[in-house]
Amino acid sequence: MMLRRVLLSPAGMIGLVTLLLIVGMAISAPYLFPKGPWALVARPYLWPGSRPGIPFGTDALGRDILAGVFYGSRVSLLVGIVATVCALVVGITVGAIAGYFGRVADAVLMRITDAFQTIPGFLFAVVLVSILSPSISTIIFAIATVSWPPVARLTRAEVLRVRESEYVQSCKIIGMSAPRIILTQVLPNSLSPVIVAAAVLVATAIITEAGLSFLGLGDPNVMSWGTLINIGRPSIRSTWFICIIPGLFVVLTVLALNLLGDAINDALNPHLRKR
Amino acid sequence: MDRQFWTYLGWRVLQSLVIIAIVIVGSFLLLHLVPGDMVDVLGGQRGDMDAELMATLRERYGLDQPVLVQLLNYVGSVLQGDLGYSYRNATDVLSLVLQRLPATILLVVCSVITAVFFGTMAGVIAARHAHRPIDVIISMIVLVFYATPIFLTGLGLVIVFSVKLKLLPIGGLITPGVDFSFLELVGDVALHLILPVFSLSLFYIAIYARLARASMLQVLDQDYIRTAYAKGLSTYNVIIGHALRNALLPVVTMVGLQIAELFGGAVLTETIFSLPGVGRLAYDAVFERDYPLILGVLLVCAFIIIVVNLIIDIIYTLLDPRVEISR
Amino acid sequence: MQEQEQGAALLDVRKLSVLIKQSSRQKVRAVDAVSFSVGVGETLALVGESGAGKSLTAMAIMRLHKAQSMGVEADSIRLDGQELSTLSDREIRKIRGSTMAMIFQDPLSSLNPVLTVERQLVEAIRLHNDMSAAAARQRALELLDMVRIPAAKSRLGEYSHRLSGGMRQRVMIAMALAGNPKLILADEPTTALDVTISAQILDLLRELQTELGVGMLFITHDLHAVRSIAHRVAVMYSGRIVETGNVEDVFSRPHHPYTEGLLAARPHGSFSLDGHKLREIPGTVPSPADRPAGCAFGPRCNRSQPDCESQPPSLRNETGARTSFACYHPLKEVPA
Amino acid sequence: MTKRLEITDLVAGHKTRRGVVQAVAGVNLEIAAGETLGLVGESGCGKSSLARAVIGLNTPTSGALSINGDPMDMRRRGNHARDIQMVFQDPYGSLNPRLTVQQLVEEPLTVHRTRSKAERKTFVKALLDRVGIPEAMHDRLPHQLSGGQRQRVGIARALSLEPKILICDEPVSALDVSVQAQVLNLLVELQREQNLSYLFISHDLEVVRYVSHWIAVMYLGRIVEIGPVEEIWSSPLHPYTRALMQTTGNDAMGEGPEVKLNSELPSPLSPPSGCRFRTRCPLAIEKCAQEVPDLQENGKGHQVACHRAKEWSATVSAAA
Repeated sequence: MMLRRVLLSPAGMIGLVTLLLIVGMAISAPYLFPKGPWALVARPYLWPGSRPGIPFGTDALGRDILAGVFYGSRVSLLVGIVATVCALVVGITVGAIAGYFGRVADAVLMRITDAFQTIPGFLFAVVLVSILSPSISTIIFAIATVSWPPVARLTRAEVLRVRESEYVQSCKIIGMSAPRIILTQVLPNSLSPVIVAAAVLVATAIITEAGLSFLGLGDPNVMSWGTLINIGRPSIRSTWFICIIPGLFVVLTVLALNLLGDAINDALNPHLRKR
Repeated sequence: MDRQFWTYLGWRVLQSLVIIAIVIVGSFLLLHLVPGDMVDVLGGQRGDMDAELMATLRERYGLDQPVLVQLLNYVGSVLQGDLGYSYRNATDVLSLVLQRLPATILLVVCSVITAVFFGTMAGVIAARHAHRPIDVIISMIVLVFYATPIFLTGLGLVIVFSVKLKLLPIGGLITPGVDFSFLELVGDVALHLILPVFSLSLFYIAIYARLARASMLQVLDQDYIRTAYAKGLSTYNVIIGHALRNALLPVVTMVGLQIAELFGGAVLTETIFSLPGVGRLAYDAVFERDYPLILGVLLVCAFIIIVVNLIIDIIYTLLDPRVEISR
Repeated sequence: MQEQEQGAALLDVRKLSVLIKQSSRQKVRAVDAVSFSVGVGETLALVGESGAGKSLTAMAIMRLHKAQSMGVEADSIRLDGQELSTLSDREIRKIRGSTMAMIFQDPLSSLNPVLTVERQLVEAIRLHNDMSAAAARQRALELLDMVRIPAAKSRLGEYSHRLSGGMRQRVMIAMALAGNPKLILADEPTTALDVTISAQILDLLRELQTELGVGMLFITHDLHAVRSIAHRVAVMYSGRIVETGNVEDVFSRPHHPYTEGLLAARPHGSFSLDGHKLREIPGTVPSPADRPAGCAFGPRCNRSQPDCESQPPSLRNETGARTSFACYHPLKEVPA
Repeated sequence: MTKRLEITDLVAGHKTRRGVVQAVAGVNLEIAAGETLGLVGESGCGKSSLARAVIGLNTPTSGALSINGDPMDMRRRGNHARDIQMVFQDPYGSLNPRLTVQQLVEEPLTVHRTRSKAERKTFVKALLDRVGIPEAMHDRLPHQLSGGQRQRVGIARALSLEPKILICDEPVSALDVSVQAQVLNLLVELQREQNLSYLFISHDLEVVRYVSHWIAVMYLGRIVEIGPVEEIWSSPLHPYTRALMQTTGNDAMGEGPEVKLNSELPSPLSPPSGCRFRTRCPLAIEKCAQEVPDLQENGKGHQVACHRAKEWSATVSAAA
């Protein structure tokens, strides 16, 4: 029923279809480009559209940008989804505990969350990746580390709201245990804004990964959109397409995720929209 | 400014101190995450250090002490303003950071102002004309801004305005080798800042526009707006006199939450536009494995952000008299 | 109070309807062709349960309804000799707050939380009077005195959240009086208040009305409030007026089964002592979208006949009856 | 004879930013089997805090509760879930929006693992049928019901554990008049059928009079007057009770002082010394500021806490 409402809105439809296309790219990459993204296919700096079969041109070493974009989608989606799942697990746990139990647990957990939020996230991610040396897993770890605090905050606020509701009080009165109340009453009723935030979180993670790779802190063994942009940067004055083409794929993916997030939000709060 | 305000302020300052303490301890732990200590790094770089010299150095810097003692030493020196020594740059970390700070603060402050101004304006206009063509157009533009990474905006702006149109300088903060009068200097810096500021703030313009639109729509639905109309006020006066201030409250909160992110974005912007700020400093330090310097930057940024958040909280209490009860 | 002289109608509403857009095609008549009038110095109470359309009626007169989702139709809305239904939005703005003013149900949410009492009062005063800021401040003090706020001067700098519920509603009333209105529309002004405070506000409104000679449209679901403040009453059910007349007549000898049921549904005695069950009205008020074709009350009415389903009865005045009612099978006059 | 519910010297408070509010300042009440005690008062008088303390949502500062003479363990309130239950004011907020009617009523039974699954289903069906929810609605979600139907579901949920005491916190004040009557009738019928005891909290005097056997009037955390329903209705003695009665247009009350209130409730953070009502009482004398009036018996179980009540008790009672 919710999926139908998401699909009924044009924004949600566009977002979902775009996202499915990008997932399709990620799945089909090894079949369409069996030689991988690092293979040299033509002379360097080949402009897009100048040779059939290499529609997006080549980079500084003569690698196929189209292949790079296809393989890059795998990295972006992987990092985005895994980092988000990690951030959600940590954030929801921290937020739920702080919100439901309050008092000391709340004070301690929220000050730690504050501390994380006062350190510039991207800078922190840069530092973490450089200390741990860049690889897919350290990048995921760094992104998850900087993105859980907002989830914790949001979850806490929602849990606080639901905790005070009369239906939760009524469950206390019938003698339900605290863990059961959290799992069956509080979380189901407080997670919908978190679900919406998750879509944005995936988008932010993709942007952060691209930013890290752009700075040369990507996993040197995998081709990501940020890696391509980093390769193109020195020649930005002449062959700017090497930066812009993968950049546009980042934008497209993030746009699709945001559209989907907005559509889910509207679908979850139909009454809010009517008013 | 009654007693309640001061109690509230005292409470917030206390909270901030706790946060600073957590950050300092956290950064110490982070430093210990680094494989090898700073003497190893130094030895690796110089290549000519023997074991005896390294041992002497360890003793001198207390690196042979138990971790807890090291932590206390670290906290003690941080509290005295000693953030360590950058061997790479042969200067102490604090003066290095302070020297680079003005450029970053200039960039961040200009970006916040730009983002809040254009963002709220777009949001309020969109809300005023909700579900009509203007709103749809604004919302679409905002969505694209929202989806574009800062470094891509930066590169795009450089390509269009510096490389192709040759309208604006490609990087740096001041045109080198020219003797400027004060006013000319201001103009020159402003010219250099246009692209960095817009590349950093475009994303935040989008955030504030979305937020301001949503919050304005919510405020316009409130009973006191109906009261204002019932008095006979015009729509313009209702929006400016009654709705705007209430609608700005979430924006103010958001600015506080995002100041940290802006500093993070400054790393990218300063790198792209070669601005001499702390972001660029941190970037260079990362590649030189100059960990005391990196942590120094993190600590100073965290400190500034905490202070800014405190100021924003005070502004908030001035904007919203209800804060004292809702907390 | 009944003897108070009723001048020419101050407000005269003819066939006012409010339509709510459900979707692009479908519109629902939330208020269906109501007609009534309020005399100078008179209070008419619009009484009914939630969803009856009382508030919408007042909003439509003030033209404060949400124009995007609602439409208003009326044969005529005359206020103090002026036809309102044909005025432009700009013209109606001049009348709002001056000739007619409104008081709302929840005084906390109806006052701007970030502005002081003074700012909000002075704004209302200067909007409709050519006054200096100092004079307006003086006038604001007078108004606060008029609504019996003690230590008025110290209240000027307060924010609404610092005031008690009763004080807030007094400030709202002062604001409504700022433009010297001839008609006050009071939308459930006592509902959010405690009983003893609500009694004070009712007293205040009654006294102000006598002092100032304003007309009042008083919207409520509280039958006590009606009895204590109104001269005449119009009972609404599902967007229509089903019975109207002097308060005494409607309350003591209702002819419409709904009025009678509503009065009987309120507890009067003690179950533990006499064991009398309350008279229930079965079912619930229909939403305007599924209002039955004939009499809207028909399906819940114990007197309904097949002819009630044909078309809605119109308000009529039967000889011998003291009230007007919209019913095909009214309750007959019971000899007192 | 032991009462079904006894509340002894109950004190309960809650913290706010500005200090601790003693919302319930030493209250003694008792309810017999099959009877209703109506608790009347305005918002801020502490009647909801009292209810929350009795049901266990708040831990009282001091005082004791006992059911059928057995003292209640204040820390293990879950043990008493089957003795005492609550009906909430807001039929919109008190039902989990994600559960169906059937699930909502069954939930307490699953928590306490009473009966087999099949038995539970039949029991729930019968219970819902008794409160007037037709079977077609058992699979609906709360937002698909009307306010009155939701309140019926709330009552069924409260009764599913077959408690003997029900706390009703403003159970009809969110409902329309015509629906109020339906719910009130249901409550009094259920009481007769199951010999239930109610603590019925409301600000509406006429509603309280209708359902109650006893009425207690509460002001700023204290009971100021208590007695059998007909006593309180026909001869209210406390000035505050008389002021409340006047708002209902009660013309049965005996001849006594006319009390018109002009001010509002003082801050519960710093309640007035002596009699807490004195700042609003037009009849207050010096003694009222100095001495706290205790509840004094006035015959027939009618008790009043007022220094001056004796001055008019004779005329008031004579007229009744």
